[in-house]
Amino acid sequence: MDISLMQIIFWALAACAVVAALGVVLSRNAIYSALCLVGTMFCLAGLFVLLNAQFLAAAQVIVYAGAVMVLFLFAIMLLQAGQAPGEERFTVQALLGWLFGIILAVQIGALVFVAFKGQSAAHTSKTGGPVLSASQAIVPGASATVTLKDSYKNADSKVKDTVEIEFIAGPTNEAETITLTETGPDTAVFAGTAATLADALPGKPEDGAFHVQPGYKITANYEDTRTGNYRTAVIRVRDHVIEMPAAVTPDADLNVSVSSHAANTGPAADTVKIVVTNKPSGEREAVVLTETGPATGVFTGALKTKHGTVPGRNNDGVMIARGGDTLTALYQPGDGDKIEAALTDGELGEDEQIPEAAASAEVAFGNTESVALALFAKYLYPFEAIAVLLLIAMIGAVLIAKKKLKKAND
Amino acid sequence: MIGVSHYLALSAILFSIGVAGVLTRRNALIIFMSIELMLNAVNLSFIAFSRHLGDVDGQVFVLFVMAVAAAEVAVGLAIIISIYRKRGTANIDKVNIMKW
Amino acid sequence: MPSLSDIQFYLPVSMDFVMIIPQLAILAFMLGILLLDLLFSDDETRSTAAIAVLGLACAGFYSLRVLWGSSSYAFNHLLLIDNYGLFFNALFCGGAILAVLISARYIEREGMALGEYYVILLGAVLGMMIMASAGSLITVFVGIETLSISLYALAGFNREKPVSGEAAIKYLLLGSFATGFLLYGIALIYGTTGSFDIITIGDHIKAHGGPDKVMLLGAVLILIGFSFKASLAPFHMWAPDVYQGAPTPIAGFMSTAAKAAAFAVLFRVLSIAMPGLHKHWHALLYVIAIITMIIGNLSALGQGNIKRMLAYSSIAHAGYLVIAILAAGRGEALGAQSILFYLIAYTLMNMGAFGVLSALARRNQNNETVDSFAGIGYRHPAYAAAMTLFLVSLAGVPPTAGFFGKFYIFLSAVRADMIPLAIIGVLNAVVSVFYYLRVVVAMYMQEPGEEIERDKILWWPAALAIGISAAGIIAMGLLPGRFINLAASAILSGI
Amino acid sequence: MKQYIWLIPLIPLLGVIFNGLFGRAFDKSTRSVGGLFACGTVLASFLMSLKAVVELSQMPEGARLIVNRVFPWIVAGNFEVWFSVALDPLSAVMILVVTGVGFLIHVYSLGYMSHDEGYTRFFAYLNLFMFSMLTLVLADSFLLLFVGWELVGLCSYLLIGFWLHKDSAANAGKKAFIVNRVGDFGVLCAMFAIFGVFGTLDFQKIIAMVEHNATVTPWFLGKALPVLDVLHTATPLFGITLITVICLALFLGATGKSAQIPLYVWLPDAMEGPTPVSALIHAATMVTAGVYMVCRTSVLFALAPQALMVVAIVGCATAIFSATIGVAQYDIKRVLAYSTVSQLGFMFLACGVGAYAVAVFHLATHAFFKALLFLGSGSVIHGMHEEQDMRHMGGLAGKMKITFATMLIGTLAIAGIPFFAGFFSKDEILWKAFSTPLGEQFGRTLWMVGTAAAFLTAFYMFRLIYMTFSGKPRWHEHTHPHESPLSMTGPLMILALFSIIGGWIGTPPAWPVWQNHSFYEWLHPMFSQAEHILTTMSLAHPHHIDHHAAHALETQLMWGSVVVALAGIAIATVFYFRTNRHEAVRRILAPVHFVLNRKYFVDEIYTWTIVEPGKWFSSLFLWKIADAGIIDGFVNALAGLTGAVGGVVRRIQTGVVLNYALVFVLGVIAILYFVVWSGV
Repeated sequence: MDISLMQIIFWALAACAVVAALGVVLSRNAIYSALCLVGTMFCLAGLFVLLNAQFLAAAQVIVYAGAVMVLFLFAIMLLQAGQAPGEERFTVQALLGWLFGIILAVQIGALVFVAFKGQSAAHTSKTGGPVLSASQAIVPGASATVTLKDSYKNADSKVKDTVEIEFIAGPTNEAETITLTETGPDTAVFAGTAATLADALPGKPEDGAFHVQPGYKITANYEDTRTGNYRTAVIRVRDHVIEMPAAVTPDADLNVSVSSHAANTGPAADTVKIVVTNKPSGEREAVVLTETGPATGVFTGALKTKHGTVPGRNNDGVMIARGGDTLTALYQPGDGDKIEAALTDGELGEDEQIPEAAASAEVAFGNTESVALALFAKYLYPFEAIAVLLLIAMIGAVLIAKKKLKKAND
Repeated sequence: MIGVSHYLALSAILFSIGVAGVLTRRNALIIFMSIELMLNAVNLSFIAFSRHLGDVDGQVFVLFVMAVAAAEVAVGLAIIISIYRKRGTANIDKVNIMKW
Repeated sequence: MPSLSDIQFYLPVSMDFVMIIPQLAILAFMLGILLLDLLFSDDETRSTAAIAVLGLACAGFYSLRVLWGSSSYAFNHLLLIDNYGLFFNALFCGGAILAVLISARYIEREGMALGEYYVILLGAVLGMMIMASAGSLITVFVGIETLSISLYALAGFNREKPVSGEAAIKYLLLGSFATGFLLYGIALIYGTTGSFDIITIGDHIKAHGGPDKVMLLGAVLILIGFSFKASLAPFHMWAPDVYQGAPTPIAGFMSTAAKAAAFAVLFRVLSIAMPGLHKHWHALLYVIAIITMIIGNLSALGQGNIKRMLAYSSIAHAGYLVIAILAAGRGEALGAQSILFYLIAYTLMNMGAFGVLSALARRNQNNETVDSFAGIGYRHPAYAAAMTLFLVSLAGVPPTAGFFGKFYIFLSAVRADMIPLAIIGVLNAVVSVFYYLRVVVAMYMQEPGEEIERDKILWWPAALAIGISAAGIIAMGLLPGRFINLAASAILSGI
Repeated sequence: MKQYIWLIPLIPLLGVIFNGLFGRAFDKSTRSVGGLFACGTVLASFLMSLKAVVELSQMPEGARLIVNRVFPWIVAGNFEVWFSVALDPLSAVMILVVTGVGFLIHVYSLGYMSHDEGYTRFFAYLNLFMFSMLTLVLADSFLLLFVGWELVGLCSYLLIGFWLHKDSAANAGKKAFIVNRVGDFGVLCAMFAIFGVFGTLDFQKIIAMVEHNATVTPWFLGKALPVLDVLHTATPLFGITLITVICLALFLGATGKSAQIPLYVWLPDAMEGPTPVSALIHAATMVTAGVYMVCRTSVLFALAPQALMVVAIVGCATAIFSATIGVAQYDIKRVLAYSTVSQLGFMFLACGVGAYAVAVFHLATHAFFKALLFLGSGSVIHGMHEEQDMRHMGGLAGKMKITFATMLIGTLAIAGIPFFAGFFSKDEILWKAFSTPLGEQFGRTLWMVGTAAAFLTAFYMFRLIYMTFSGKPRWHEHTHPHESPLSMTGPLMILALFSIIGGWIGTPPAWPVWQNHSFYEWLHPMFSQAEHILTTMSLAHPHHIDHHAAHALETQLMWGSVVVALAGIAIATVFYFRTNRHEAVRRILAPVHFVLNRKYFVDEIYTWTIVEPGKWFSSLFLWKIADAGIIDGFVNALAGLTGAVGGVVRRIQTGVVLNYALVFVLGVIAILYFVVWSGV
């Protein structure tokens, strides 16, 4: 659809909606109000289509404009309430009402308008725009992985492009430029590493590695050249770092690794113990991680997971989990310092979105099928609850509107 | 370009018109319609956000809002009718036996 | 995007249904009563009441005994099944049982004996249960609306009485108005955090660091929606009129169980979804608590109608509860526990007081007034004694449940370093004595004016409910430790 | 017995249950069962108290403490309060007085209330009161004390308003309840503050923490400090130290319960209740709860000399103030009521100068003679068919011999005549005031005012005796005064006995013969710590009188106060003793009419220059303006103000739902402005 045409349609529908809404509120006659409301709802249905919500547009027309408004019109006819007396009087209440309405419109409208200014109505954050990510945390001396997805930087689809990003370590303000290289000729995904040295000295800028100690922070601000917005990546330097994959599928092993120089107590391969918790079910499993070699300071281990819905017993070696669960690993070194695997929680069952799929999703979004899938699978429970609610409303409405109650039991 | 903010601002304006309607009108039925207007405005916000986030949950919520609004209208109209039978008016400022 | 293959991860499994057995029980009994009511003769509502009590007892028992200790979720995080929610399930069932017992003869006397009354009452309980266990703003909304629509219908149930219809229309108009604001808030929170799930929202807000203004706007609008349900000033205006006009047992039910539901969801949402906005909602609720207590108590002072006086007092009590929420928000464990403790106590004493009112006050005879209670102490000593106990407990005189409720709340406020709030609370409690005492004085120390006909005094089911409430209040006064421990175990596993 | 202290308060509760449940089942002939049952429970309680106190006395002197931890009561995190009762020498004195005097009053009520409609209800309330009062005095923590405190308030309210057909009774009940709530506010605040500092509400723990200057970490400091530093350095209000604030808050509660300025107004009105209630609650037991609490927390008060001075000044002012009012009253019970307020003022005076043991001693002796006086007045009222105005009495001495004799003993006791109980305690209070460690000039002033109050006491009490019992009968024609039954006179006689001998267990050091300090020795461990703190303080401002000189001085002062008391009696005799005889004399002896007339002239000058202005002043200013106008007015104005504000607030509720929506949106706009727009 042509952009300018879409703009014209939007402004037309919006103007109609506002005029009709004012008609609802200002009409002396209730029947005109009702008809104006129908008009508003039609305009809104049109806007829903613009927003790719075709199913809801249909529902809006059928449920609201059709059923509900007919109910209103019946009520108006029944009560002969078309022209109710007393409306003409000008009152302080009416004056304040309009005043408050305008204040509210400014308060809310200005806020949301400014906050979302310039952001496309279409879904952007996953499919478009650059995404900068980096290892959440590292131990001093380790290297952090930095990745960037930015299709705009894929200047030449034939070769692996490179991007340079400046990182600054705090609190020493040591700056290093890290070069990211495209993973393939046309992937638009760039990867690189930031090396560190466990060193208290403030390092020189651009010497290839950060001199860091636990507690330091390495940050980068990457400008999206199209919008002028910044993406920020932060790498924290810690005594201990615990890592876990972002997602695993059911029945697969959950690999966990801990980097910690402090736990490397002897020349032989040491072990550390961590606890993995299934946040919703509450099941806990202790996992023993073994050092990958003498004095490496890196410990790895795996936890068996099994698909199931009933929470399993604690510490039986197998984590019972299902799609949507969140697993948290907790490593508690002897000095009482807690480290949570903050953003390394895994989502079971859902594979990572492949960027290419986004295009087809855009088409499918908002259609009847996707709404129905959400409604009947994820939101089955409130759907049923709404059915009960409608039943109660029906009983209540019938009882109250019935002509006469039984004679009082006097 | 028509961005999400346009939809949101429109939603805020419609919502406020609905609020003003509730505050200024005396006819119970029109007040009800104004409330429907408010709910519709909120629905617009939901759908705009849903589109903005690329998440269909917002649309599901709109369906629930519609169902609930219908239920409220049913009960509300029943009550208005019952009051009209008793007092012969649908003017809400006449319904003030209980005060202070 | 969800695809057909994703469905298996979202479809409910049997465990999901086990977790909501209390709700299913309520639903089953609801439908059962609806069907049985067709079989029974027109006047037969007593057996319906008995069935309703049975259903509520089953649901309450199952929550408190069988599911107790669960820490799980059901239906894709839409429900959080933990002791917190189960505690409230039991509290709602208890409150509803009292309401049903009081209603059993009341609706006959008032000429509105229909089986559907209990169906809708159970529907309200279902809505409350959904609210208390809600793990997502969607379930919060669905629960609140199920409760609200049931209450609109119940408030207007006595169509023959003009005040009943007036109560219903006022409640409905303002209720759906407030729903509009609540929904707007949910929309804005959804837009800024991308989720309805309260845990995800909480994580998102925390990760976001400084709040963005739209998010704050959304949170504030949601709080306003909840404040309406909890009748916090300045969103309290509906409460006096609705309580006064609604059938008396329903007014009691609304002011206790429904209010408990509002606080259940308010506290859960605040502590899970909004700790990142603590600074803002703390300041907001601080002011709201003060205004609510002062407006509630001052307005109650001049009331001649006991029902209306209790309505205003219930606003004031909501203010005390907000103090506890504020203390809990500052990490004071006792604050959270005292919310639950106070809600049990308040449910017992207010249901009891409304029970006595239902039992003694005949409709359309203007004998809900303080003056009409003159000399009741002699003609109905048992009811008068019970009423005295309830009022004394509401006023917070030891050693009743009400005293310990206030004691825990003010203590938690002091511990959370909110001395001014504690002092304002105590002063308000002192003021409240004036109006509670007026009823006691009237009952025992005033000569009755003209004899008011009280021929149809409700007897045993209502008296049973009043007795249960009175016994509960005394038990809580003598053994508050037991109840605060119960509250503690409900909080520990939950939030 | 040591494990069963907790039974002492519980036994009267049985009576409550018995009379509460079955009271209505009795008819006129059988209902004395309920009364006897009530008496029985109190007697049992008394005997158990006696046994417990004997056991307590057999323990070594420093270790006299029996604690019963009954069950854990409130447990909330690290905050734990047990339902526990403790018997120590102080509470031992209290339970003996409460159960002993209480039992006699129960017996008395058998006769006094025998014709009343609410006979069993009355005994249920009385028993409930016994339960509450015993809980109060046996409480081991502030919390349980507060429960008892509130319960006695409730009982007092129920009993004042017992005769609900009287409007004045209902209003008096309400007044008492509300005034007491103001005091309770103080106690609650003090409790929260104490908990905040000490982290506990247990008396023993608090005292131990003060003694060892334990380290505490109050929330408002966030760091650990010795408790005394916290108490003396923190200044929560207008630069006043924390300990002073706590003590003043506690004392506010005490002024409410013990009817001191400014919260005494309820007590005279409380005389609307049946006379045994006045005797039990408003003279002998409940009103002493404030004194008891101050003694119980003596250690805290000793740490706050400014608060102690306030206590002394308020006590002293109350003593003289209410004594002057008592002079102008005609209602026999009102005279006694003001006298009670005045005597309680003496007790607080003693507390304020650090003489806690003397305060408790006066509390005990006062319980005997004031109960006696009230019961005696009840007997008079009973015999006069509910007449309370002394102007309609007179000449009853012959008709009611036992009542007269016993009341005379009580009057001699309260007037401070040597050999009677009141003399020993009151004299010691005046001496302690004179020699207070709080300052020489301060002590002199207190002593002078106190002595003036003692003089007035003697005057108005003998005025009461003369107006009631002497002279010509002034009663209405169809009144036939008669002596009361044995159930009423019996307790009178027992109390009269105690009013005579009760003082001999604690003679002042200056008393020439039969020295006996056993009462002070018994209480010594309770107050030694507080006294130690006060003496070390007085060393800082030395005004130390050497022992021998002090002894001599005390003897002089003692004789001085005897003279003052006799002077009061003498003046009362001049003005009230058989004054009507002058008229008879004048008619018979016409020749000396002129002389007599002159004499009358002197009388009249005296009357118009001293007595009438005094009366006018006291009745018009003190009673009408200060009492009824200012203080009552303040209470009423407060109630009226809140009511008026409430009236305005409630007008917002117009009944029109649109206005409600308007307020709703106004709230939304305000909140959005403050939280979203101006915040962040």
